[in-house]
Amino acid sequence: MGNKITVTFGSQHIAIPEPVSFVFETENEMITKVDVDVGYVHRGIEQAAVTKFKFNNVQFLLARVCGFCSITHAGAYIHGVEKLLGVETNKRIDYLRLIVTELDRMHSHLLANGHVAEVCGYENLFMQSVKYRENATEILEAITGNRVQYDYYQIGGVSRDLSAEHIEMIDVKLKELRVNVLKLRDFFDTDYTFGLKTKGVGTVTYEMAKAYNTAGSIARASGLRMDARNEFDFLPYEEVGYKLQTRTEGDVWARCMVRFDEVINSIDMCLYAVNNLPEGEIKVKSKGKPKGETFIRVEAPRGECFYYIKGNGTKIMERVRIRVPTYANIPVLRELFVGSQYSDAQAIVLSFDPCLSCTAR
Amino acid sequence: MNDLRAKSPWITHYNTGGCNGCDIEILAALGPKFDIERFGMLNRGNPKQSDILLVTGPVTLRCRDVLRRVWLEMPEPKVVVAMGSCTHGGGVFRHLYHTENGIDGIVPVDVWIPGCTPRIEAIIDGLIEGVEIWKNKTKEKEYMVGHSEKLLEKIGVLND
Amino acid sequence: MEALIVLSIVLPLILGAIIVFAKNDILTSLLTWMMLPVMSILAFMIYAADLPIYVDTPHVLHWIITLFDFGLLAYFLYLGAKRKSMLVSVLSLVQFILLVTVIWVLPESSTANIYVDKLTAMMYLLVAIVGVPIAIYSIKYMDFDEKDKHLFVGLVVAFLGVMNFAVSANNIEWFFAVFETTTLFSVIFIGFRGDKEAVDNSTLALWMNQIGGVAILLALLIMIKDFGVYHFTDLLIIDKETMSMAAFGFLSLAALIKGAQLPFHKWLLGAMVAPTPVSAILHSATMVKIAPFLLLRISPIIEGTLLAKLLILTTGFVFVAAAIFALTQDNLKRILAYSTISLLGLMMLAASVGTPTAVAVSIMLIIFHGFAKGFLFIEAGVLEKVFKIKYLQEMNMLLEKAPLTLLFIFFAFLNMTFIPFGVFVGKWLMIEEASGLLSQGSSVLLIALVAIGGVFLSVLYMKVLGVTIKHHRFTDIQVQKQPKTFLFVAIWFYLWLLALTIFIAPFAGDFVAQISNSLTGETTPIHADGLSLVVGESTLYFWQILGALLLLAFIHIAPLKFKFKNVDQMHPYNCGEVYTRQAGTYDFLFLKKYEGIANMIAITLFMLVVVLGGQLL
Amino acid sequence: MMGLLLTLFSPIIGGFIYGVERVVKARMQSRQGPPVLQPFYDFVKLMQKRPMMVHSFHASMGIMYFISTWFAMAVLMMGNDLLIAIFFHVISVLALTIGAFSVRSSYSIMGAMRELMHVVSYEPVVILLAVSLYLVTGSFDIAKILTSDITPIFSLPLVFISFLGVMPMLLHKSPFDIAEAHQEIVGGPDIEYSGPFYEAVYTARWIEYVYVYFIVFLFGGSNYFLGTFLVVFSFIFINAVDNSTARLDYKKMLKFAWFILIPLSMLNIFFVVVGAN
Repeated sequence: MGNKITVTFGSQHIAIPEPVSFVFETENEMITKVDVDVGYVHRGIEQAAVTKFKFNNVQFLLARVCGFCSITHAGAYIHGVEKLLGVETNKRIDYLRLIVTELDRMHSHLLANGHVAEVCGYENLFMQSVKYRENATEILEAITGNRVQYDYYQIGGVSRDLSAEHIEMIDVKLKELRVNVLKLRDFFDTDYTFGLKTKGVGTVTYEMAKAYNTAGSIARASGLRMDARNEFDFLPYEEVGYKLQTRTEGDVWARCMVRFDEVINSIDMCLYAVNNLPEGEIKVKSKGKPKGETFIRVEAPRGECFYYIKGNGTKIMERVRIRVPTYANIPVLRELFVGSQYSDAQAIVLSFDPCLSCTAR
Repeated sequence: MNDLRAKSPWITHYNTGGCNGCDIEILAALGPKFDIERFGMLNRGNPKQSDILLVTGPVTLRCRDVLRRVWLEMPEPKVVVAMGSCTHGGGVFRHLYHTENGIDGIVPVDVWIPGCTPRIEAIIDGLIEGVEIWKNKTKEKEYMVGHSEKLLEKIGVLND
Repeated sequence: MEALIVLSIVLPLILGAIIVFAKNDILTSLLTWMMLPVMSILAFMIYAADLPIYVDTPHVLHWIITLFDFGLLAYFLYLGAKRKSMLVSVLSLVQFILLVTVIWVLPESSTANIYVDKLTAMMYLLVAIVGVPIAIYSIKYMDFDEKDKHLFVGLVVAFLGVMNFAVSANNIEWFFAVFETTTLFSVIFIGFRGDKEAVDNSTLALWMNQIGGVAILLALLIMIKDFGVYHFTDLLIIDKETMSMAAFGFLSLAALIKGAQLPFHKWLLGAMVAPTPVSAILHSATMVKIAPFLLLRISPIIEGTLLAKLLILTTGFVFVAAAIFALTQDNLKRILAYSTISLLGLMMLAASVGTPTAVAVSIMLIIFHGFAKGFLFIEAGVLEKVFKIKYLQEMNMLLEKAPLTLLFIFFAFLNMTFIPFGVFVGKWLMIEEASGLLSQGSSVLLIALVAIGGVFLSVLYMKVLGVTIKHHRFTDIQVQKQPKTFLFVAIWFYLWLLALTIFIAPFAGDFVAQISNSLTGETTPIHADGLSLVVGESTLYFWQILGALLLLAFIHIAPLKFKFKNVDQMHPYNCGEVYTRQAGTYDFLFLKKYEGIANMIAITLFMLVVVLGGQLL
Repeated sequence: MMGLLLTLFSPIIGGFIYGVERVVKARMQSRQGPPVLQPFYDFVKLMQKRPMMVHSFHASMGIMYFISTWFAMAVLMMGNDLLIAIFFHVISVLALTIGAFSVRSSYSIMGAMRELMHVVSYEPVVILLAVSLYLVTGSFDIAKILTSDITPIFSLPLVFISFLGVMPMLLHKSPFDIAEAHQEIVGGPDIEYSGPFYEAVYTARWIEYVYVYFIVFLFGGSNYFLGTFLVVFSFIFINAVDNSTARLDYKKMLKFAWFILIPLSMLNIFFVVVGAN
């Protein structure tokens, strides 16, 4: 029929930096059908991890699965390898890893929320989000030496230590960031036009979230109490004051708000961790080759990231399998589009904070 | 005139299957702290109105033809800035079964920005370098690497 | 001169009869082609004569027409029985009774039964210049897989005579007879193809128009009871102050129905099942134009009354609503029908306002709408027959299939809304006039309705144009051959529209203003200053007219002729992908659910027109 | 004479307005922003690009958009009837939308369709504005409005407010940058233009700035200081709104224009009429 318009959204599109292709069929801008193609970023990382790299180098490859959650990917792998090798890390290492992981979450969440604002046509809010996010990246740079791809995790430890000056600086910056994030959160919470664009849009109900097995902030925004940090012991979250953040609305706005709540929780955790940093070495010795199989669940910024690794006692791992949160979220995302306006589609996609390079690997 | 022109480079960014790290930094470069609009740079997102193609990623096979099309849609004079290690021959993804080992086999590259991830200062520097090259380019038509009618037909730009 | 008038009424009827009975191709062509100069010259001579003219008719004619009336009603009764339509039968019976009553109480009158003033002469001109080419067009059109060619062409030709008769009737009883005759013709035309849909639609048209007939008869009764006169010219000289409006309420109701205003628009929409020349002839010069014509006749009487205000509200509402609902359609002919309904609303609105400028606006719209709509419908017919295109979505890439037709459609659509074409000038004058009225303290709604409806129509036309213009051919465009007759008719309309537009200032300032003067008896503040159009204090300069015309001329000729040399072609941006994709348009189907509400509002307004405006309470 | 000069220089004036706007916008977003002359650098850049087009008609419509916008500007400056100038603006919209419709690109078509929705939203308000100016000053003649003793803004505050409401629609500013919607349809009607052809569209937008702000200027009547103040005020207002709102969808825009702005204008006209009698 002549009233249909097929709209391609991606792979090269300004609203999503990653190559992903949605093909919408719209009638009067209302989406009636959608095709999703997430395979553009497939590079064959799982294959490379078991053929080309030694087990003690794989984390550098896995960090490049995704720039946003590089630390969680590398972390998950290393937690697994440490399990296989039987390495016991000390408290200081755990705390340092936690700080960096949470800082990573902060900058990822802030950018994700900013990006939602950007695709809603709220450029100013995006700029403010990016501006405040710089605090987090500056801290990361100070700790790890790089802004985005910081190969901080190493088997048995971390790559750099935190000095007293650093701690002081981090403390100041985090406090500053906390004030700013609260300000931003208030903006997202109360802004009228942003609310028009996001409230009640792309609602994932509790039942849907459960039925489609969603992960991460999408699940939590629908009231599903699930978080790998809560359920799987990979870093000492209970000690530093972790709180599970949920909401019940399940729409685009709720997802943004959940992210803000998590950012604030992360800041609190980091502040606690930085100020109560235990003494100790930053690296423990490890010996041998990984043998046996194990699985790891970690909470990436986008949700639960699941690793299965298997070693056979050689330098090369036998299996590295990754299941990432965005992949779990794509089915419900498809479901949401049908019946919503094309002008809301971008906000819906970006509110899922999709990470296609994780998804396709 | 070319000096005036150099003050207005518009950017199209295409991620050919990288890890997002570079894309994050590009977004950050647009932000208030680095603000590349100082140099008149805008992220247009539309190749038809852009001058600089900022490519990240190691070029997966799926993205290869898209990259070619996007490049073809840009009117000359144009420059290609390859950002990040992956674009330089694949980086950590070199010789994986689904990557093309960098973009220089696909489109002609003018500037390479090294690093994984490049620092924003490096990005800005690379872009400025690109602008310097772009300033001296002319309207003359450029051709793709391996340009042929057959290739054009294969990527579907001969007849739409 | 009387002879000429009689001739221009009778000649088409006779020729039509000859064509029907001779069944000869050459004769048909000859007679129809011959009509074009003959009718035009007749009309010009009548227009140039010393108007108005009263034509005295023999008394026996009166009885013939009365007899004809009864015959017609009997036929309608028969149709109602045959088609098992309760409504048709009941309405025929009601008319029958009313007509008997009317004839019972009809007083003697010495006023002439045929009255030709400038307005009538203008309608003659319109019928000759717009109507006859459509008859010519229909000869060729019927050659394409249609049956009963001679019958059809003969009916079309005869219908022009009926139309001429309708606009010259002074006696309202006669007017009723012609009104019913046009109804008869519309029934025949709409049911021409004889399939079920056609018959159903013609029955719909029948009963709807019969309501108009009932309204006229009621008006006639009241008129005779209240004033004892039943001629238009007699009504005009009655003292306005003491007049009761009941009769005019019913007359306007008849006009609203004939003018296919919501909710009676369905009969005009149903007319699209007939061969396309029917739509062309119904929409352009004849049939629906009776509606604004009738209101123009009575506008000096109803000006400024509550009836006029309610009419403004009703027609203004239809103007907006029909324009909005046209957006939801995807059949070209239906879109055109909706836009006719909408513009008829504007014409009647202007006629109801009744000031000299408003009357001029109404006349301008009748003329230019006639030309443009006739043009559009014949091109719709060409698309249907030559290119087998009916729906909007099939009109994609029309440029590659039918570039010349596209050119004509483009031009006609531009004529319907854009500066400096006639319909635009009408709209513009209406807004200016309404603003003038505003400062005297009324009609805030009037202005909003005119502004809003006009915007919707513009958007509608731009949407349709957008769909038709879509193409992606990289190579040169081949002009496909069309039958010469089609081409001649198209070029005839094109040149007339172009000439009228370039000389719009003299045309509006002299021709239209004169008619308006003669109708209202006041001086119309429109005059031509050289080729610039002056309205009160505002001027549409000739450089503006010419500039706009050049811009639009380039815009609508560019797809055919204009080529950039040495510029590379590149496929459209599609996110770097090459999906097969549909590029349709919006159909705004969600608006359809408001159609019921709009109909309800329209019915309410109709009631108000009759009850409050007609002072029945 | 003044009118002719203003018309001739309207692209340059508009370019400056756009340049200032970009700086103001950047500052509002706590950025430094481009130089004020940035639009002209863009102009020079686009001029030097290799021309590329989808097909000749599309490309020529870009140029026609520029010419007809400029012509509408000339009519506004040198003609005497505000209404006619407003209707001339529709011709430029025609050129833009027809051009955008003519390519088989969904973004372009959606942009054109949305542009039409813009027209539906702003046009009635703008016509009501012209009518209300006539009501107050007694003339559609721009020269007469600019020399009349009455200052229209004092009698037409609500009309001015509703015009402030439609200005984002006319200038494609957030919250009503629906037709452009860079993150949704990548510029909408302008998407397929490139090089010198895009330059025409880009420059036509500058002329629209002058066109729109000149209509604001009319509210000052013969008090040119007030007119200038209104222009500056509306400039700042539009930019502030642009920077503090998200983009709405076209249905919300239509509802806003139809159920808030048009009644507001009509109410004002009604009050003026009642007050006069």
